[in-house]
Amino acid sequence: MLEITPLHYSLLSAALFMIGVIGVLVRRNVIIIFMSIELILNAVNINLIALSDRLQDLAGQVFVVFVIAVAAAEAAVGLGIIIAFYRNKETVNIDEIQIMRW
Amino acid sequence: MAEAIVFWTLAVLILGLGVMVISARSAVHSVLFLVVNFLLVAVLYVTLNAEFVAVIQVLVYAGGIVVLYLFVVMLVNLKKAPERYADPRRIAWTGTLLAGAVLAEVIAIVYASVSSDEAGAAGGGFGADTPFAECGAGPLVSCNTEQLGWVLYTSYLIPFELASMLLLVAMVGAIVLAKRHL
Amino acid sequence: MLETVVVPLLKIAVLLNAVLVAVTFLVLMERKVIAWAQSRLGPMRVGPYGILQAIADPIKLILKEDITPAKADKYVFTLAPIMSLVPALVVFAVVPFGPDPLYYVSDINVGLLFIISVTSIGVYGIILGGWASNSKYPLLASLRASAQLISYEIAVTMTLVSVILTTGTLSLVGIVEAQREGGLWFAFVQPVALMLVFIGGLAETNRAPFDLPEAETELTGGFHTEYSGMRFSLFFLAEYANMIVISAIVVIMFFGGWLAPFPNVPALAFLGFLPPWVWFIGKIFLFLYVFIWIRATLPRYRYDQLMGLGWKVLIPIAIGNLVVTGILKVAF
Amino acid sequence: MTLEAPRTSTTQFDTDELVINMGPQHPSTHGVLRVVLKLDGERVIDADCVIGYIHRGIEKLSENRDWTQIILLTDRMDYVAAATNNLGYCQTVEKLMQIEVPRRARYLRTVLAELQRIASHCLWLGTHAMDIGAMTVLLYAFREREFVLDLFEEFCGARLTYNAMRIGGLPLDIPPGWDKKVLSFCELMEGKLNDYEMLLTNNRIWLKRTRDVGVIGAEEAIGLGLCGPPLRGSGVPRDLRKDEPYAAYDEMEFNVPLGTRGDTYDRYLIRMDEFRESIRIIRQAVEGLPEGPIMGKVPRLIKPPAGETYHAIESPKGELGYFIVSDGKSTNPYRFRVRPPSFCNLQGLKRLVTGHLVADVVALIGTIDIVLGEVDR
Amino acid sequence: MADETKSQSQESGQGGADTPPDASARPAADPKKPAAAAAKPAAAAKPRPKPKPKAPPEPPKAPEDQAPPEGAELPATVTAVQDGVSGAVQQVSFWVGDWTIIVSAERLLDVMRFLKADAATLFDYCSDVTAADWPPREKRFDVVYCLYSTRLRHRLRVKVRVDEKDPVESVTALWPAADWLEREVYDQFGINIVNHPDLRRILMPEQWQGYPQRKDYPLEGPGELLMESPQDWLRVRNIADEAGAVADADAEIEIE
Repeated sequence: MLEITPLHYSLLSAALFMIGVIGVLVRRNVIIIFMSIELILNAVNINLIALSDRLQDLAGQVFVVFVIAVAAAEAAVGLGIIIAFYRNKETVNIDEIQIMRW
Repeated sequence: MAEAIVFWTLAVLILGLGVMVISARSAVHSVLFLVVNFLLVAVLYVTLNAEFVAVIQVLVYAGGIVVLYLFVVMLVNLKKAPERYADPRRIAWTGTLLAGAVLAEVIAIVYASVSSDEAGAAGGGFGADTPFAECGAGPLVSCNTEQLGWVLYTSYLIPFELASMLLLVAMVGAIVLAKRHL
Repeated sequence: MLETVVVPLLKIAVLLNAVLVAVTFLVLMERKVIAWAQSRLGPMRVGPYGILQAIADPIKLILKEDITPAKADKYVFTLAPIMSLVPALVVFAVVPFGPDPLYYVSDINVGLLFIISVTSIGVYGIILGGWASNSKYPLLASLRASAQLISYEIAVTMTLVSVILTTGTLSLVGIVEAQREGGLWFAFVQPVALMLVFIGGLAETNRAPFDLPEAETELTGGFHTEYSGMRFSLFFLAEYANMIVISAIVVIMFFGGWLAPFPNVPALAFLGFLPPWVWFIGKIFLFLYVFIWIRATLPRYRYDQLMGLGWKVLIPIAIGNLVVTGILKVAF
Repeated sequence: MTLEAPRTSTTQFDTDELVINMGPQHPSTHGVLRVVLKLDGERVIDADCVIGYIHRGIEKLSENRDWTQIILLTDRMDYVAAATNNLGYCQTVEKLMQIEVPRRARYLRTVLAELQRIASHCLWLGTHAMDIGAMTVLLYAFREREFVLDLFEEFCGARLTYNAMRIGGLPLDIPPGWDKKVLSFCELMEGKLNDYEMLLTNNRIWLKRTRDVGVIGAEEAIGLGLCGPPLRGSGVPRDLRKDEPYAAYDEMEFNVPLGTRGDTYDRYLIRMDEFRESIRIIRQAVEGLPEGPIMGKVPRLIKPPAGETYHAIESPKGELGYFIVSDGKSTNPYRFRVRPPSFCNLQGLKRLVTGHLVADVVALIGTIDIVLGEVDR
Repeated sequence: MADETKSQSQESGQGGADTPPDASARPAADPKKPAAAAAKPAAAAKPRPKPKPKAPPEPPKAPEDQAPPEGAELPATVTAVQDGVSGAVQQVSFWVGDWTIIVSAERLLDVMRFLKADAATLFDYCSDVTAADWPPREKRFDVVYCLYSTRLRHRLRVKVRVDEKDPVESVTALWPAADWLEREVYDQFGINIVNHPDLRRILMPEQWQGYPQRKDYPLEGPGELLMESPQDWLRVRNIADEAGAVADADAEIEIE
């Protein structure tokens, strides 16, 4: 309990991951779903950083940088889609995002 | 001892805020919790000797991406959250159960891997059989900004360039999507 | 224990108090300087030449009624000014007032990045303050503010990268030391970068001519329209603390921090009779004066022109500056 | 914006419009003007002016005051240019009664009207610049306005609502030495004008904020009934001082500055030039001030014969017209109507702001130079 | 529109005056019904201790349009319109240098169109639109248009005589400037202007009863009493709201 091992980080990561998954599955607001995805990505990052520290290998940190870059790209495009969708249908309810064209 | 206190505090806060993010009624509150969550994750990175990543986490994630979220939440200024006009419990249980299953699976895998190399594990964990396990004495990756730069621009140059291309594409895509009249 | 806990805590306490006091006097200074620019006297009633106005102002702000609008989001409404002020104060943790560790709380190796990242959190205070007021003008202002801050942050960060290229370090102490060793302030090495950072700094602190988020003649005060009393004074403090931060960054990056002018010219060595922190604070106040001077002189930009300036002028110049710096760095 | 149920229409492709109320309590509406702005993002797609917040019924009140008492009411319309209002009213009644005003009184009236124009333009300049964010100009312009107010105070004892004219002439002659002070003020004002211009005219931000903002062509400006500097800014050479000379303007030499583009910057330049022209007129009038009486032959009981007339003068803000009907029986006007220049100019605001950004709205309210006391009367 | 508002004003004027505790308000309100008042001396017989309210001035009986002096030459603008729109000009008047033509309300738009377009007149600028009220007259209102030509630099006044309900064509299509001016005329006189794009009250509040510039508008009475006691004011407002006749501008603004 007092000695913190990568196992703890992994469990923390897994728990955060699960919270993210619940968010994606349960919420309807697309924006909150996107935020849940950010949580999932963060869970992964925690794992990577913890292992990078443990293994004394910078690859983990490098990957975190990439993940952040990807998250930025995802946020930009995803939010762009949300805005476009909102303009059309005035809703951000995921249940209504079913038509593929408008 | 100190490390443990920090870790447990942070872990509890991070998870608690994570729950708040997905359970907050107002989307703006969600974003707010998300920011604090990311800041705490950044603190966690600092305890793991990853200052540069921590700063990037704050700068890009908390200062950039989440602001974007906030922006969109305000733009899509809804009187009622989508949950209000649909049955909220329709898939809530399924979703939670499903996520629980995922968690169980992940934990099982973690424990399986731990027990599989329990024999060689000094501190109990991964990679005890990797060559890096022995070189943990020196703080190789503390104050690592310069090293990180080296690695990023040498071994990971192509992924780095790819990431920049990705960002460029995403930028153009976002503008195309969001701009009304091009 | 003494070294690791008590001394830094003491330093932090002293620093925080110093910053807060400096802010109150900065407000007085602003009122006085603008008054002089406008051929009037400014505050004259409280104390000799109105000096005690610096104390009267905060007392007035604190004693005023703190109103929360009925339809506001109470928690966020309270949180927003705090989120605005805290980053502005946290930044001072890495600002070196002098060469040896006594003068700074910490010298971290990513000091500059730390400052940039922490100041980027400050935007939340403005956005959330505007949103939580549940009022249209503040909302409009906060949307403006977020767009403005994010845009100018890019330009400023890009420009700072070119300075980092010159110094090769992200530590603030290291940057000043590099200027001492080079014998030349970076203002002369990177004049373009200086202009960009200063203009971007004006924009990031929402000062005239970029004070659109709080343009009182358009948006009736902007994001803090609905604020009053203590919470308003927190926003107020944050703005002025940010001014000090930007001045400090400019001084550290381009004007040799605590160094006396031309530190390696022997003829000017006598300038060293002033202690380093005096030089540093003196230079900061010089820049604060420029901030105020600009406010008294220039009209305000329009929102689209502001964004145009940021994206179409400053960012391209910043990128160009970065490329040129890189080329020169490789060539020599 | 309220979303009761998920919408299924796929026709519209637009974000919601934001309706904001600018005013009646807003620092840049120059009084209690309320502009209901419909915004798309920051762009104004529609504007509706709501006025009447300080409607005091001056027109109705005047029907129950006698002819001299009304001068006092006209002070309260355009309260930053009270003397011009007095002048317009007195001249209308003089026209109705066919009273000849002595030359000295006409000259002095010209001086007062032009001083008033300078004061009014000072206030305009200060507030206009303040709206756009140049706060120092406000203080400078008010400083110079103070000099004008001092001159008026010396002349008639009041600083804002002068009650400075009488039907048939002036109530009192100028105090000794007043003309010297006026001349030295002209001297001073010319220097200060250069100060203002140095701060604004070539200031790039000022140019950016005013060039091509609120452009209106000559035809449209005439159609909208704009008057004064906004009309001349569009290049229409209409200045009542030239076209229908009154007071002593027919004996003065001055130019009517005209704009070319019809944008906010042109209107700014025109008013800056009008400062100089006013100074020129004041100099001519003061230097050529004739001796003589200051009051014409006015019957003791002012009671114009039955009839009606419309008479307009060029106030600092534009065509200030009075339409007065006398029934010939009572000692008060039967109908007293003011054609307020601010009212007619404000009408053009909707046309000017549509398509511009929120920030331009304040610049445009500033550029048409309204006084709500006059709009609402 | 004018009728509706008037009938309401009667109802609510009474309703409002009924309820206040001091009953003295009632006699003040009664004789001042705008429609009936016409030339009645309203101030007579008022049992109130308050200072005697000013009665509307005794309106003169005859209209006040002086004929041009004998032998005076009509200006080109007047002759042009007399020739161009034959029969429309009922009368030409001249007084202290101003020419006025009086036209019939039906032909107003024709005349105005001609005045704006014809090369001899070219009245492109509408200085002012206003009105005057002569209650005893059969057609009690004079609607006055002050026109100006920025090119030929001459002025002309056009006058139309109408009764309360007679429609007056809006000239907004010819001169956008007339928009607010006509609104003011409607607001202050209750003149029935038709085909105006946006005929709302302008100076008075949307729910105001009566038309203040009419000569029979009580100088002291329901309107003033209502303003003194906000409760009554609210009550009148509610009555108007319930009648559904009020386009509540505020409601539109309140939406998020």
